[in-house]
Amino acid sequence: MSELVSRVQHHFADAEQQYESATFGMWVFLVTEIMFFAGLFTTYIVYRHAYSAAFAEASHHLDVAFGTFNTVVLIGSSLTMALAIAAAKQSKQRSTAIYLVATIALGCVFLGVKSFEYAHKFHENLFPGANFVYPGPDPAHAELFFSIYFAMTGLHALHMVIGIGVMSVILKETLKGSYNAEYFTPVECAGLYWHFVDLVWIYLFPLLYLIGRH
Amino acid sequence: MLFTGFFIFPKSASTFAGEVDAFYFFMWALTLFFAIGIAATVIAFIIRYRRSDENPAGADIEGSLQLEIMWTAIPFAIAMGIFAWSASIFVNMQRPPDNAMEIFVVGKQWMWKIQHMEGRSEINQLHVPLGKPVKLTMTSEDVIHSFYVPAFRIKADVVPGRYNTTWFEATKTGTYHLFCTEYCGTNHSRMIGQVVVMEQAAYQDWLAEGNTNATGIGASLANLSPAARGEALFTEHGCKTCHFDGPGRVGPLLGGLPGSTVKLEGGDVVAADSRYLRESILNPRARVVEGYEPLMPTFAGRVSEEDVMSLVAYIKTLSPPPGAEAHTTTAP
Amino acid sequence: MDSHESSLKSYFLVFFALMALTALTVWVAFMDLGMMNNVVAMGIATIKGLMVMIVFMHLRHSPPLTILAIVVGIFWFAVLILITMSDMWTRGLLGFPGK
Amino acid sequence: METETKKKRVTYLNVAHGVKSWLFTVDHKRIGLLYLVSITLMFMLGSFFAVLIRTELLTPAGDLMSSDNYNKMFTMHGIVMVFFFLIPSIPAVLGNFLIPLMIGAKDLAFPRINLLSWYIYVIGGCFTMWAVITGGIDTGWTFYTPYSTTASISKVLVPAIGVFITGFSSILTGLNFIVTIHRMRAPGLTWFRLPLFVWAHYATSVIMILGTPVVAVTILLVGLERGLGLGIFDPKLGGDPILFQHLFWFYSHPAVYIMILPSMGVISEIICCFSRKRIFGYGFVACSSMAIAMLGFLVWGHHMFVSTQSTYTALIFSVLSMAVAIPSAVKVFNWTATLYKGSISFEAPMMYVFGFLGLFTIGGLTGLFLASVGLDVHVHDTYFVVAHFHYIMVGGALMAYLGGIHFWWPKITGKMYAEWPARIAAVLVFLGFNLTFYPQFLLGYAGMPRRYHFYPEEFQILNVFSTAGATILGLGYIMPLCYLLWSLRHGKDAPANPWLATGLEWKVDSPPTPHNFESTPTVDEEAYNYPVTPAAEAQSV
Ligand code: HEA
Ligand code: HEA
Ligand code: HEC
Ligand code: CUA
Ligand SMILES: [Cu+2]
Repeated sequence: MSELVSRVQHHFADAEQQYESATFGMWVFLVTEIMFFAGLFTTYIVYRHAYSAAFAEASHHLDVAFGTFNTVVLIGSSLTMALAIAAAKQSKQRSTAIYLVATIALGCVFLGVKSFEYAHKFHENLFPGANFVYPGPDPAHAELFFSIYFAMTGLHALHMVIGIGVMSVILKETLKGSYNAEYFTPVECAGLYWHFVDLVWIYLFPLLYLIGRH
Repeated sequence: MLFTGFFIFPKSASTFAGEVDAFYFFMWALTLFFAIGIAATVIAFIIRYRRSDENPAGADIEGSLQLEIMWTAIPFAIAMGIFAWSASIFVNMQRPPDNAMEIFVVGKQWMWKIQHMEGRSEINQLHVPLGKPVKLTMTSEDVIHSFYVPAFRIKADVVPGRYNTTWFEATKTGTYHLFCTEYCGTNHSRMIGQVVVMEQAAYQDWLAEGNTNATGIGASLANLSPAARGEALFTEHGCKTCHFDGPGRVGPLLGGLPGSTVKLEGGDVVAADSRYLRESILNPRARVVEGYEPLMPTFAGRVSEEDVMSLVAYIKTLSPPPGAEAHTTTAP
Repeated sequence: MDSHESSLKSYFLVFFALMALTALTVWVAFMDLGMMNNVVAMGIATIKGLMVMIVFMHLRHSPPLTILAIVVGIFWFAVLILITMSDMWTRGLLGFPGK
Repeated sequence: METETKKKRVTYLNVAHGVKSWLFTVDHKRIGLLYLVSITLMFMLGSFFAVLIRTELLTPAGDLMSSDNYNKMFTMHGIVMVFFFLIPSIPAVLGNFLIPLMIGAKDLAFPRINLLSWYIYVIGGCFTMWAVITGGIDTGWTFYTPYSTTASISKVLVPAIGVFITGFSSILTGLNFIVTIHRMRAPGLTWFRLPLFVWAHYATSVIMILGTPVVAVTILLVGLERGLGLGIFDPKLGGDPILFQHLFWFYSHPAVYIMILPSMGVISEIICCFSRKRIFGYGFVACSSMAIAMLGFLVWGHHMFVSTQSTYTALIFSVLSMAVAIPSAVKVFNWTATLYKGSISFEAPMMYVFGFLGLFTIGGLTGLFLASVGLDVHVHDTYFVVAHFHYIMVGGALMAYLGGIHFWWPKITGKMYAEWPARIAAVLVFLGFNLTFYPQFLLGYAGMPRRYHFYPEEFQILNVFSTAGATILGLGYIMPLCYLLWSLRHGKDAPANPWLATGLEWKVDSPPTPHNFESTPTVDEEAYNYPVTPAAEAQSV
């Protein structure tokens, strides 16, 4: 009981108010994230509308296999994350930790594949800028596509990196035994963030990899 | 107008000036009406209800639905009125009349380059005839600029990579300011010039003088009309090697193309406006004509914005090949 | 702990559904449906997104306020895109470049 | 007797001492003061640039500095004033200090995030200062592409990062406010019993969290384009500079309401207090804040009427801009009506309110000139626009900020400022302000473009007026700086409720204790239950 009370910060009336505030706050933060990506999606849509043929053509230079693989990996990590929260809610600290490790590992796999893809694109001179060389027709608009591709996936990857950092802290706290059935808010919030990152990818994948594939 | 020419008012020298000024005066009247009205009410209340021993506390008033409705509805009606009036002025400014003469304007850090159809070109000066609608087709070579003639009450941004249009009809001879009003770097405030409005006859004489000191724009092609320059460029850049009427032709015939619609590879249909023509020259692979191979090389970097304008002007003079409707986009 | 069991079950169900939809969206992308390709791709993504939100992110147990926040976010997302696109759609309609 | 007890009382100011106790505080009141200090410094920096601008413009020839330097002056003036002064001003200082007090909470929902947001602000500020010191930036505060991405010779990246970072400070503040207002209200404090100041901040926060991320990502894209060579807005690749403007103004128009809504909240509080009367039409004033926040997102294209945006879209933006004026009008009329049958007195905060009413009305109505498409073609990017926004931002928002600082000064510091100098300063600010900026309306219509280092001679007379006005205005700003600082040592001790105002913040002692309330208060009355008679006041304490 005293353990429980000390978890409630002084300015909250009770644990419930604290929990509700934290999760609501997290959602509001995710709304700002939606708007953050909204800017990118708008950019994408404007150019895709203007240069649809060039975009479809350029999209063929991305590898669907990698994209699909990463989608599976990321959705898998969402599952392990959800399981981690469920375990934390039941004070099962060991399985929480295991699921968190799995989530982090899957996140790293995703980033690994992504960096491999990036390296490949650099190698093929498909990174925009002075060295950009594009074999297909309409290189200018293809460069635009790759600019957007790198901006969107880069910012998504940045979110992943931050997520993995957060997750590591949560993992450390879990191992210290900080969470239990009464208090698991940080795990829950980290989970919300992680699922959101997954959600963004669910849209990025078809928008970037799957245009005009037929 | 009463104050025209007084130092706090710009000269007015176009058909728009009167309309815009009238609207402007109306808006000030409205502003003063509300500002003075509110100030007077506030002052009256302050005097009448200032704190004193007899008046230690305010009355208990919650509000009034009627008043709220009134002061929502009336300003709304006024605002919509303002919108309607200003929109009518605006739409007029957006639509050059059909009989307008065209002049090309290219902005670049930090000068205005102007090309008349009859061949004369000038820098930081724009000569125009009195009483004739003039349509400006404008673009920029580097960053965004904005073409502003206060005396005409017109302004339009000059944006790299695309065309913008504006028009005016001068009503008074004289010399007027030309400003760049979109911030464009170091000498933004010196990217200024003059608009000279001349009697029509004087304008014709001025045109006939030709380019006395051919500087800047295509010195070798001085005094040619854009269409003539375009023809020269058309030969110079070898456009003819592909766009000619004969056997072995690889590119589509261009006669009659401007203003028509083009079917593209992939099924889209686009209008062949100047934007499309510009793109066809600078980035031909962006939109490939149905039935053709994407063989045309890009001319970006090889032709300047003025060159493109000239080429387009030349293409506009080409007549459709006999027998073909509009122009042939069918492959040879 | 009944609710716990059921939520675990639903996590796995959703996971497999997401896998299936991923496969579906890749498969459909290689078919020629014309404009419908985009619609289908986005439709599938939206179904996937909703599943993630409702089940993984516990939206089904969230207070209405949270749902309101999300709706507001998505609404403004749409405002940004639609109004910007309204410019792109209507450019040049007047028949003069830049108007 | 009372001063005796006060000396021993533990307040948020004397509960701990030393630099560390300030830099690591999580007390919303202390964080508010940290903001007050840093924002004041930023205001001085911005004013310094304004002084240089106005001095340069005394003569048509650019004789004080080079064109490049002039361009940097107005850019940094704009960036500092908008992103580092006015946007955080009222929310981060007064909002931070007052919202928990007003809703009967012990702190904001996330005190540590609150502190974090101050640090983020400071880091962003440092980037900007670094940019200032190492050569400045010359893109205009609007960062228009392709100038900012390709042509500018200045270090665009550094201040862009500064603005990007500071954006998160704003986002976190907004997030904190929203959660706090939703979740931490005292029992009995229903939505329609909230002070209008809180309503205004709620609306502001909504804009902050929905708008700021978009400008953050936009600036980031500019940075990527400049730093890494991505070509997102590059016309050479078919990129669209107008798209940048859409994204920029999607935030930056609503941002002007981030600046004005909190000041409208301040006005509502002060005007009720000094006319000892409840606000006229509470519900309408509260809801109009929300209406402004919502409609404010639909009008951004009015900054782009001549930019090659399509004619149809321009017309839509124009008509929506007309609509957004209506809730502002509703507020102005309700404030005026509040005075009716009041018991009006003229303390300095009230003087600022009167100034605000007049200047905001003129500023707002000249906004309608600009929202009128046909007229905007002529006045866009001229001094008319400069005059419009200074009328609202300086004449409106800044006046209200000063009014609010005076009004809550006794609560914040526990000291009374000197009344007469404060009144004189308010009058000076009003007069100096009008002399500075009214001539700019005329200049603008006469055709003087903004961001002009050199200008044609016929514009000189009005520019001289304007510079003269700025001198008076500057004096009016330096005065409060002096007498407010003076009051810290020499001012009379402030009672809990010096103005006999309603609201929970006046029920606690001045300055408040570290945890605001001994026990969570329960609210059983409507907002602005005036009059507060001295007798009733004595009872409640
Ligand atoms: C706090 C800041 C603030 C606020 C609140 C406003 C409020 C408004 N602004 Fe302003 N504006 C700026 C800051 C602000 N603006 C800035 C910084 C710029 C320049 C940016 C740049 O380019 O650098 C700018 C530029 C700007 C432009 C672009 C000009 C141009 O570049 O060409 C336009 C155009 O529509 C505009 C319109 C409006 C309108 C309609 C309102 C309305 O919200 C005003 C509503 C208020 C009222 C109308 C007054 C009260 C009403 C009455 C007393 C009743 C009578 C009313 C009626 C009859 C309707 N503003
Ligand atoms: C909150 C916002 C804010 C505030 C408060 C101000 C305040 C002032 N501004 Fe500012 N201004 C902007 C926001 C603001 N401005 C913006 C956004 C722009 C557009 C930028 C752009 O184009 O990109 C702009 C542009 C702008 C211009 C146009 C420049 C141009 O286009 O070429 C001018 C010209 O007169 C000007 C003048 C002033 C003046 C005289 C003040 C006065 O109110 C200042 C009064 C203060 C003093 C006179 C000093 C008082 C002294 C002290 C407090 C001590 C300071 C210490 C030292 C001097 C060491 N401003
Ligand atoms: C190597 C051959 C070649 C040269 C040289 C060439 N073109 Fe083309 N052009 C083509 C081909 C092939 C097409 C059709 C495919 C396409 O649209 O890209 C075309 C299309 C065009 C079109 C669009 C026609 C339509 O019907 O929509 C225009 C306009 C045009 N060219 C102008 C020019 C100009 C101006 C030049 C010289 C500066 C030029 N071309 C040089 C081969 C060429
Ligand atoms: Cu060109 Cu300003
Ligand atoms: Cu605006």
